[in-house]
Formats: sequence, C-alpha cells, structure tokens
Amino acid sequence: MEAETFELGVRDEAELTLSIDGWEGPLDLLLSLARVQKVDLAAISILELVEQYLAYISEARALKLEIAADYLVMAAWLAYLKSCLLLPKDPEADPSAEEIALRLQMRLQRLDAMREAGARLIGRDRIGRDVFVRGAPEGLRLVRKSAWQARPFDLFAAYGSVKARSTPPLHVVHPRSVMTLEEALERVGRMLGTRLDWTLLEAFLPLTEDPQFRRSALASSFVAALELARLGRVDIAQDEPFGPLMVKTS
Amino acid sequence: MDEFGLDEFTRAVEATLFASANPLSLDEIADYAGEGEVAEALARLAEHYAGHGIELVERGGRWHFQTAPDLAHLLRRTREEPRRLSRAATETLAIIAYHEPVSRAEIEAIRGVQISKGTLDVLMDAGWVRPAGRREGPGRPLLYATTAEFLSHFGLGSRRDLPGIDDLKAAGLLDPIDEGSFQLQLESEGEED
Amino acid sequence: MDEFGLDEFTRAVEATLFASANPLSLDEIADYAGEGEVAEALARLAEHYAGHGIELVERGGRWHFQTAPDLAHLLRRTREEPRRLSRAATETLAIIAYHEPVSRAEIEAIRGVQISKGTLDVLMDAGWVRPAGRREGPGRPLLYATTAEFLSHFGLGSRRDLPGIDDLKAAGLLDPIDEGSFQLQLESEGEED
Repeated sequence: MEAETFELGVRDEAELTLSIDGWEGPLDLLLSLARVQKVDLAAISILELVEQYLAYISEARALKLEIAADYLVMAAWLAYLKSCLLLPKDPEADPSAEEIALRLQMRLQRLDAMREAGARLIGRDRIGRDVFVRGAPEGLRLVRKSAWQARPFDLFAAYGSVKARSTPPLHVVHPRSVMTLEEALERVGRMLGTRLDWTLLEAFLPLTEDPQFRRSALASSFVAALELARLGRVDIAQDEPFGPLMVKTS
Repeated sequence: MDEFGLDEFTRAVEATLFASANPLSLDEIADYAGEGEVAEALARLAEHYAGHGIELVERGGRWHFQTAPDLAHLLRRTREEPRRLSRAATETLAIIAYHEPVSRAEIEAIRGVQISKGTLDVLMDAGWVRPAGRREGPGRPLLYATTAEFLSHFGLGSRRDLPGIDDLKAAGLLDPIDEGSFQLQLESEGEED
Repeated sequence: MDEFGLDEFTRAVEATLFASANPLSLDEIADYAGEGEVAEALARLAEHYAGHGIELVERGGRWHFQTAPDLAHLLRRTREEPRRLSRAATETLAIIAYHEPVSRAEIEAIRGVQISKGTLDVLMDAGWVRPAGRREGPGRPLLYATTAEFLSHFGLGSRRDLPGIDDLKAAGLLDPIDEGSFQLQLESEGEED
C-alpha cells in the first residue's frame, strides 16, 4: 500500500490528474507529493509542496475534472499560506506563517509515520498467516463451586431468631396496688355515715406509704364522691379551681 | 536428541501436527512437511514427548497431539470458593432441621417470610438438605429434610443433639431481638470473608 | 532437564497451555495447573521448546504455544491473508495502537479524512480494538484502544514492542494532537457521510 502511494506520486502529472479519486483526501495527496520531493519529510520545502499542490489542482480543473470541495478548500488555504510565506514577515501574525508551515510539515510526518507503522504491523508474523496456534485444542473449563459455610452457632441463632419473631407476643400486666371504684364507693359511703360536716376528701383515704396506691385511692374516692353526689347522698364544694374538695352528708 | 535440538524435518512435522485441526495420516503430513522420512520423524517426536504433559498418539493410522491422559482432569477443573450462607438460607436450614420433614409452605409459615427458590437450591447444593418425599394430602407438597452431611458439618451426632427451645432460651437466643442490630451484625460478619 | 523428563507441575502447565483455546495469564494457568511456581515452569518450558517446531510465547502478559515463524511457508495453505485490511483500516489500527487511548476525532485529525463507519467495526469485529471509556471533557468522546488479542495476533509481547514506537515518541510524532492549532477546515469533509 505504501508502494502504491509512492508509485502514484511519481507518475507524470497528467496521469496524476486522472486519478484524483484515488487519494484519501487532500492530506493524502499532499503527502504523496511530498514523497516525490524528498524521502525525509523533515527536510521538505513546504513552499515547493504548496506550489505542487496548487499546480495539481489547477490542472485538474483545466481538464474539467470534478474535484471534491475539501481539495479546493485545501487549495485556498495553501494559497493563503503561500502568500504569507512570500510576503515580508508580519511580526503581529500569531501563529507566524513559518509556524503554520512547520505544523503542516509535522502533520505530514505524523500521517507518514502511522502509514509506515501500519505497514510494519501488517508485515509481522501474524497468527493464522505466519504462525499457527494449536489446531484442535481440547479446551479448558473452570467450574466454580461454592463451598457454603455456616457455623453451628449461626444455625441455632437463626432458629432462635425465627422463634423470637414468630412466637405470638404475650402481654402480662403486673399486679398493681389500686383501689377499685367499688371499694371506694363502699368505703366513702360507710364513712359518711359517721361524719356529717364538711370534710376534706383526702380524709376519706386510707393510711398508706405507697404513693401509687394513694393516687389510685384518691382518684377512686373522688369518682365515688361524684357518684354519691349524683345519688343525692352527699354535697361537694370547692371554693376555687384546684382548691381543696370538701364533702358532707346531704 | 533434545539437547541438540530437533532436525528441520522433525520440527516441520511437529509444527504440522500441532497446527492441524484433525489427526493426519503419513501422506498428509508429508504434504506439509516436505521431503523426509515421516515415520522416523514421528518416532523421534513420540520419544521426545514421552513424560511430557502432551503426547503424540496414533489412532487408526492418523497422528495427533493430545493432552496426557493422566492430566485430563486439569481440563475441567472445579474450584471451591468459600461463601457464607445468607441469613434467609440459614433460617430456612434451621427450620428444616428442627421441623423435618417439612414442606416449603410450612417453612414460610414458620419464618413468616416467603423463601425464594434459590434458597432451597443453595441448601441442596451445599449438600445439607434433601427432598424427602411428598406428604399425602391436598397438593401432595414436597417435603425437605436434612442430610447426614448436615449433621457432620455442624458437629451433631443426631438431630436429637440440636439444642432445645429451653437451651436456646437459656443461651439468650430466644430473647426478642432487635432485628436491626442483628442484621447489622450478620452483615458485618459477612464482610469478613 | 529433558532427558530426565519434566517435573509434574511443569507437565501440568504444558498440558494446560496446550489444551487452552486462548492465551492464558499466570493466574489462569495457576487455576488449572494447581500448586506451583508458574513463572518458573514457563521459563523451563520456553527453554525446552527453543529450537522446536512450536514455541512458547508471551503476549501482553498471556502465554500460548504457536508454531515457529520460520515454518510459515510450510503451513500457509494459501497466500490469502486471514483478514485483509484496507489501507484505511490498517492506518486506523496503527493510530489506535500507537496513540491509545484515542478518540475518533483524533484518528481523523491524523489521517486528514473522516473514518467511514465500517473501519472501526472491522477492527472491533477482528477483536483487535475495543472501546476504552470516555475522555472527560467537552463532548466526552468515546476512546479506543487495542486488545490483548491484538498483541497476540501481531506477535507483540506488549505495546512497547510496537515497531519503532520509541523513535516515534522521541520525534514527538506520538504527542497528543492539538486539533485546534491546525485549522485546515478539514472538518468540512465530515459532510461526506
């Protein structure tokens, strides 16, 4: 393939013109023209190369050959580059014409290097062409098997966990010291028989050290007093909100 | 012969046989390897490869290389990779062990969670659980039970050695467990391996 | 060593490599051949096979046996290449190999033409080129790189063995391509397909 390119490059111009479709783009054409100029791309004259390209394109146009747009774009760009290279140096220009020319040269070198590398790669001892692997390998198979691991503790803990989860919850209410309403009614009713005058509700409570029982007794006795008042057996009086509750027989 | 390398013709025969997709007859070998005494080259190669991992063999007048028969087991290698049983699988195994023979529906009823098909597969793959017939009755459900391998893996003489409910209670394993923290614990154990 | 036969482990490595349909890494060899020093066994085998019609080679960290290159003329049945690459595909493959990882736009910048759709497909279908992630940056372009199969097919131990890569690197011809600095209006070619 490399040889083919080179060959095209050294043909006379008429023939080159006719084979315009054979190029893989303007860069390919430029590289082929450069190849004619010198083998060492690092030493080619960009100005000469530009002139060759422009001559090539103008000849193709003279022969009324169809030229793809990108070749013409490249021609315009190279014509511009040429004028920059010929004109006195413009110190303002950035990049300078020389720098652009150098980049074009580098670009051609890059493409050329890859073209040659490709040819060398293709020419290596390749499997299936120059060297051969075993024709009938038996093939390998690796079967991965899981070695499952669990400790006895894991097993027992899991069962415990299942059991703990699935056993219906049993609610046990611990016995608490309370005075029921019935007890309070009986007690307050009985005590009212002996006390006639206004008496503090608390006076009806039994003596106890148990604060929980005392609270229960107070609540039950209060409700019992309300019940007795509803039945018309007692009167209840309170002078102010949250003031002491007084009870007396009706 | 080896120490001095193989002669050119024997090399050619060796390469031909190696690259061929089929066993080759003497004539076919000669087609490739060119001028030479094929039979002699084969004899040299056979001698050379004696004791190697591959050998030159003749079958019905055709020759080929093959892996030495004593190494055939290498071609299909089984590798065991330790893997910790998932929590679902561990619970399922425990339920089977305590309640066997037990159907899948019963396991799910006890766990309170559905079990995936994979869970029982894993336990059977591990060799700890086996199908144990069907229960006569509606649907004839398949039953599962543990294996002798299960007992030996968990160091149990028999299923009677499974700790009873009272033992579990005494060990604190029946206390209501904070599910969240238990799970975390199991997962962190899982990361160890 | 030969006269006394190969040791068991070296035999196992030999058999494994012979039986495998693909080049194997050291780890893969160890998976099959079992306990032993794989690297040492490979060194013994490589030495043993020197001068034979087949040889042991390393390509991109993976090992395989292949026929000796000097016997190519005997074994090549036809002059036909196994996979005849177009000039575009050859250049594209070279650019990917020498510049990897490289984007499509960079390949096009070097070649000065758009890559036709089929070119990269052919290289990927051959198993020589793979997508290699995306480059962080504008457009996040997809990158291409070569495969281990590329190395083994072209007989390269590693990418360092690419012909002339050191010289090209030294000459700056493999430097990252600054697409912006060279406005050739070549982008207009993109309209072709």
